[in-house]
Amino acid sequence: MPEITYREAVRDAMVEEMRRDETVFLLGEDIGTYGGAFGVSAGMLAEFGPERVRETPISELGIVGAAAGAAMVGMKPIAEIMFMDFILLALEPLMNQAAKARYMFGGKATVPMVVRMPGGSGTGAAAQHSQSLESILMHIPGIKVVAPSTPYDAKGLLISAIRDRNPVCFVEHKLLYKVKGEVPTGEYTIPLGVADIKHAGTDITVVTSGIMVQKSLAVAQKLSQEGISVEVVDLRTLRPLDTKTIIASVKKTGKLLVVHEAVKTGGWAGEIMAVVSESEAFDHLDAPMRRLAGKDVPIPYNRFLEAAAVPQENDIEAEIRAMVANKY
Amino acid sequence: MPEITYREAVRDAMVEEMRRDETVFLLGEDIGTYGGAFGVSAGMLAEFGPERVRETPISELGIVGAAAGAAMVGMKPIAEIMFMDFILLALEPLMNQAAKARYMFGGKATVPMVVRMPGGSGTGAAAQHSQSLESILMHIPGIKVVAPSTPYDAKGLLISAIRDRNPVCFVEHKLLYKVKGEVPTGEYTIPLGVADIKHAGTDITVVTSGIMVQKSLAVAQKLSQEGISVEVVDLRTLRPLDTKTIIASVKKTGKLLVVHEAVKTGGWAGEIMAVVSESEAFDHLDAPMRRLAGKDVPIPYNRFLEAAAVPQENDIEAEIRAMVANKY
Amino acid sequence: MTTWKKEEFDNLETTNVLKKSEELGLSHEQLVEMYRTMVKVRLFEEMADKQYALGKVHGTMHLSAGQEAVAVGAGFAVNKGDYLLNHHRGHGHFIASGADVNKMMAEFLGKDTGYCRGRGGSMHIADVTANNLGANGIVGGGLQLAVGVGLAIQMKKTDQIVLTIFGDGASNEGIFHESLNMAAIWDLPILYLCENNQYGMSANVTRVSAKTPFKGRAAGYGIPGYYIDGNDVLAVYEFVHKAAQNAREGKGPVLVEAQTYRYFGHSKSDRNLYRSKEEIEYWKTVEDPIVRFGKLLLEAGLLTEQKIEEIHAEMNNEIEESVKFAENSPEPDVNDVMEWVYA
Amino acid sequence: MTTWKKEEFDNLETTNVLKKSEELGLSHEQLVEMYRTMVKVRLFEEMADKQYALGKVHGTMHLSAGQEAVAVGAGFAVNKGDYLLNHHRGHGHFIASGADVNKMMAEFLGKDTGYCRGRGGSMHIADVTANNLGANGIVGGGLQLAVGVGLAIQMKKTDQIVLTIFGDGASNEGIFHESLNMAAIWDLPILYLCENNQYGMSANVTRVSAKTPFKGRAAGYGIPGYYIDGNDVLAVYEFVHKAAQNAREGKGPVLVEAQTYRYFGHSKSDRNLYRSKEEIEYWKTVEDPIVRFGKLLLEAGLLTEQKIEEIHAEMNNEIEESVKFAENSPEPDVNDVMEWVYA
Ligand SMILES: Cc1ncc(C[n+]2csc(CCOP(=O)(O)OP(=O)(O)O)c2C)c(N)n1
Ligand SMILES: Cc1ncc(C[n+]2csc(CCOP(=O)(O)OP(=O)(O)O)c2C)c(N)n1
Ligand SMILES: [Mg+2]
Ligand SMILES: [Mg+2]
Repeated sequence: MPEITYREAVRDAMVEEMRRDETVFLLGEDIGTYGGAFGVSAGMLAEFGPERVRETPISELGIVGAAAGAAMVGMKPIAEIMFMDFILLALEPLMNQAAKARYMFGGKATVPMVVRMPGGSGTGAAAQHSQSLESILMHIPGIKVVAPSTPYDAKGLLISAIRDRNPVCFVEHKLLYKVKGEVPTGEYTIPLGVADIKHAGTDITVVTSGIMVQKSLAVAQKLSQEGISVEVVDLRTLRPLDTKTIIASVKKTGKLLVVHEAVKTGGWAGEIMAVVSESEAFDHLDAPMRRLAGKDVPIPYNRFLEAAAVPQENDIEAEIRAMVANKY
Repeated sequence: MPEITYREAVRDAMVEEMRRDETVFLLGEDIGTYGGAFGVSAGMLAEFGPERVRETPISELGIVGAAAGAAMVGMKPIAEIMFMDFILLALEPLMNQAAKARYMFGGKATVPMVVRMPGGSGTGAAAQHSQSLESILMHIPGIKVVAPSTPYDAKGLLISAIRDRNPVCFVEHKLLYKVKGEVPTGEYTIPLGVADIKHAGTDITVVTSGIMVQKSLAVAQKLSQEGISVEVVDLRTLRPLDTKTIIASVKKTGKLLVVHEAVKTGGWAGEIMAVVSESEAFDHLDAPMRRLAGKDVPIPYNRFLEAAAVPQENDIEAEIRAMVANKY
Repeated sequence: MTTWKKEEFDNLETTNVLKKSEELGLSHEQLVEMYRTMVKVRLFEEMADKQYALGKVHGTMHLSAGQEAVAVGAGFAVNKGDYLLNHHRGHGHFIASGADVNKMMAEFLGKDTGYCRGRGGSMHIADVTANNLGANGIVGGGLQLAVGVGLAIQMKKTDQIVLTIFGDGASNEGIFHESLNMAAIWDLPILYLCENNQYGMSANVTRVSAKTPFKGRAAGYGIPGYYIDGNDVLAVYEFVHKAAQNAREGKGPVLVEAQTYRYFGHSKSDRNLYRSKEEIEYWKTVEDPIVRFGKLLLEAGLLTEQKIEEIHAEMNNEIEESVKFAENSPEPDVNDVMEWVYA
Repeated sequence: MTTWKKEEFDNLETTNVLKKSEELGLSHEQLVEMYRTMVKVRLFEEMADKQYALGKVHGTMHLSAGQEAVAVGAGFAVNKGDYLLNHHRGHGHFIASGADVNKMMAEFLGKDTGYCRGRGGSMHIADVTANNLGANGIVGGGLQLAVGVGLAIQMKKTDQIVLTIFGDGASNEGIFHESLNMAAIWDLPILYLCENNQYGMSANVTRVSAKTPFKGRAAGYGIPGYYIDGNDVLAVYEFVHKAAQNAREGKGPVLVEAQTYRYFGHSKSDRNLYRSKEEIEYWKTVEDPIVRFGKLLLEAGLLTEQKIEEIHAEMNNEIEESVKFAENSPEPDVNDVMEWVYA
């Protein structure tokens, strides 16, 4: 299989679906000649023209609102919000319109749309361009939330997201864009709502997503050499949650660590713990469930502060060691 | 002490603070002659005039943005968002500006503002006027979130919120407006971040807030007659969380039920469970932690469906009975 | 007392329906049908109010009595396949677009036979299969969606248009700006119909909008804007039809602001403290759109007093039937509460 | 090639600084000071670019080289106590408002001595104590805050104004509309300065804004709007000063759109594919605001070639000092990462 970047995988999914289905189209800021702020849609304007690669004014509410409207009448828009932080300008159409139309209208509307958004810190872009807001999106009934961690997953999940009949938020961590991985050419899909055990293990379950999968995997590999067996569960889809896989893993290992970059308080780690607590896995816990998450601060600009604000590999390693050593 | 309604208690707090401190002012839609959609500010225009009871166009983003701007230069605005659902139009100024200004500017800005917002279901207002979105607000570092359950708390907490030097979201459940309770005339404050044990008990801890406190209390009183001793912890402030009180209560009872109206997935029940799991209380748990929350649906219009969408007293009662009987 | 600015209207007052209808290509039957529909809307609203007063409605409602000429003039001026995106005060728009009052009343009463099977209520009536994309509880909500529907039409190359109806109050939401700008740069087939009933809840339009009429704003986007008498049903028809034509021909969006007045309070919590009884009375009598149109039809000999009574009786009957239908309809099954969150 | 529409400018081109400065009440020293400040901005931006290229900056930046006349003309036209709310491309505005380049460069390099102690970076420089309420990473962010600051001024009855500077791209955000409407209905002392550098990232203003110049939008709110040559520093001074006066006298907001051009890419990821080399070259040479103003000052005998060189050397020195200051400054203490979330 050819190795391509995560960025290319996302692009390939869009390009292939646009070739296959003429109702699919892109809209967003600077997605044409510029190729999007992160170059994801580079070259697509040339292939598909300005009608299907619709460059918008800087109007996030309008972009997501337009996507919802187009979806309601049979199109399959893929909206790009340049930075996830700006989705705060567009939560109204996402949450009050797109997510609810089907329900409010008694099942008679369908809103098949995707909102792609790069999130996360690590680029020195500071507090208004570095957030991880997926916990907010997860709290919206009617919406699905996907956050792939590898190029392979990115392509397969995005194709599924585009074909899904519901509004799907597709979260891409900026630092993943350059990550390379094997990706088949041509069509394949990964079902939404199915987690992936990226590293099997027996001592502890790490439930995580996005960039933190990569960090957790590095730790898991390192620790495996010492005989510490870490199971890394990559959620891939945050809503709907693959509770089965989570529960099965925790039953097996007896320990749960949730790792996310989003700030701790009110973050989705709590949801995972709640799911475990409400399941038969709770009785299999042999230690308190723990979480490692972003500090409760806006992301600072300075590179050292920025790194200190979110979990790093050594934090994950230390936490796993402590949990495996039954320190809690 | 005189009995007044929750609505009056909120109004009294605003009126008294505006008399005391001329930097306090209101802004929002229809807050003047109309008195606000729920009549909370009735009569205030007459006393304070249109400059301090500033009636705005229907521009939620502008309202919260203006509040933040005014707060940065020494005023203490109280913005009213007519229905909590509309805060989705104004999360950008709340989260990207008000919450972060102090941090981004290296501690040099202060943003003392309050955003009041009626939330919750029960009035047949359907999916776009009935949400409980406090879990989203709780996930914002830099913001405080208050949700009083009684007239007494409402007044004391709102005075504290107005005097607080940070942006505070003040969530008022619509169904509480008519609730009456004893409230002292004149000034008193309740510190933010301090929970209140509204009903002491030993068998189970119910952590809850807002309207669900009232429902939980009714159940607790009923069950106490059967010798089931329920401790109802009213969080009052959702951020910062009074983890001490939660932990102490769970240590005492060994059982935790979290009850909220907000939809379950991604709701703040998970946060409470995470806090308990990470604390010494975890070892005192003699049953899995459970939550009772709004169903993962938009709030439906029909009254029976609407009632079915959020926890009712009988649901709370059934859940407590099951937990106390060690059914899980 | 009022913000009525007759001298600024872009329409000429309809004084002779025969002449006007000929100009507009409307048959005499159509004129009577328009009248009948206006009466239907009025009676529906009055009945809705009554149902509410009887305690049969759990929820809220926003009645459009007094604004019938806007709904009906617009409803008749667009084509059947055109899309409708309207706002919370939407009963009239639906009826004018041909909606079934039985299903509307049933929805209003929260019944399973309602348009939204009781999930939506008055504020969210929709009939997506009939290209009626729903009323909206969010002020400005339809303005967002309109852009996407316009894009879809443009890409599918059909000759449809989007009629989006919103209030004067909605014109101050940011989305008004984003929507009109996008529609203008892309020449989208959107007809922005601002139903200016002079108040957004308690806020008089002149207090919260920097400048009226709103056609000045349209000019800022380089699109046509008209300010018309929204109580003159043929004037509404004329301008909406013209604007629809413009949009349909690929010439882009148009803003039509129709001046009218709402009789009932904003919603049930409204005590009408922000306007005078005289003002309401003036509109109800001198400017009532149904009375005005009726008079013109009488003068033209297209209606008689007797025929008018018949129409009222007929429509009254239809509305009463709708209540019966709604009352006899089942409540939704509570066990289905989780249905239709996802497709 | 460009959207420059000289014939539409509301200003008369400055051709004789002596005459113009007399009209404007500017002393010769002030003129030279303006020139000096423009040079300072340019050199700061070039140095910022260099620092970035050297890998010393972790983050992003938006450079304003080419736009100095807007920053300096405006900065000199307002009073010291006035509030500033600007946008991401803000270095020039800060320098023109008298900011300390040491603290700016230190912030840019993320140091503890920076204006925001390394928390904010280039996009969030602020000096709240000096009424500089910060650049903003959110397009349109300053427009929201401006309304509240305007309200505060009005309630406190001071004679301050708010100068809010934003880009052409920001004019399409909903908040532009909400902000201008509110400022207009309440006559807030806000000066809306749109720094139209013809692109919002890669989007040419005429492609994404339905109609330009933006004064048509101002007219929609009934407020004065001007479209001026933003590379003519005295024209900027003149119109901003006039607008500030208007606002200060309680006559409400004014929109000034200053046409200019950005030399560097939007940010570091920009490969300038959306504009031609010739276009950039044209602006850098024929229209460069520093060259233009320098020439006028030379003609007027207020500067000599030698003096110009001296100014450049002096400013260069100051900027190089700022780099040294920044480099020698400590990083923030990582243990303080949780500081200043709450007051
Ligand atoms: C975003 C939002 N803000 C506020 C409201 C509350 N609200 C409902 S209708 C209304 C007034 C709307 O006025 P207008 O647009 O003129 O329509 P009208 O009710 O007069 O028909 C308000 C403030 C809302 N539903 N949505
Ligand atoms: C709400 C929001 N949307 C998008 C962006 C990304 N972005 C940053 S600057 C910019 C272009 C802004 O253009 P303009 O307002 O003309 O300012 P300029 O950069 O030209 O000075 C964009 C799209 C942002 N920071 N905030
Ligand atoms: Mg209105
Ligand atoms: Mg620009």
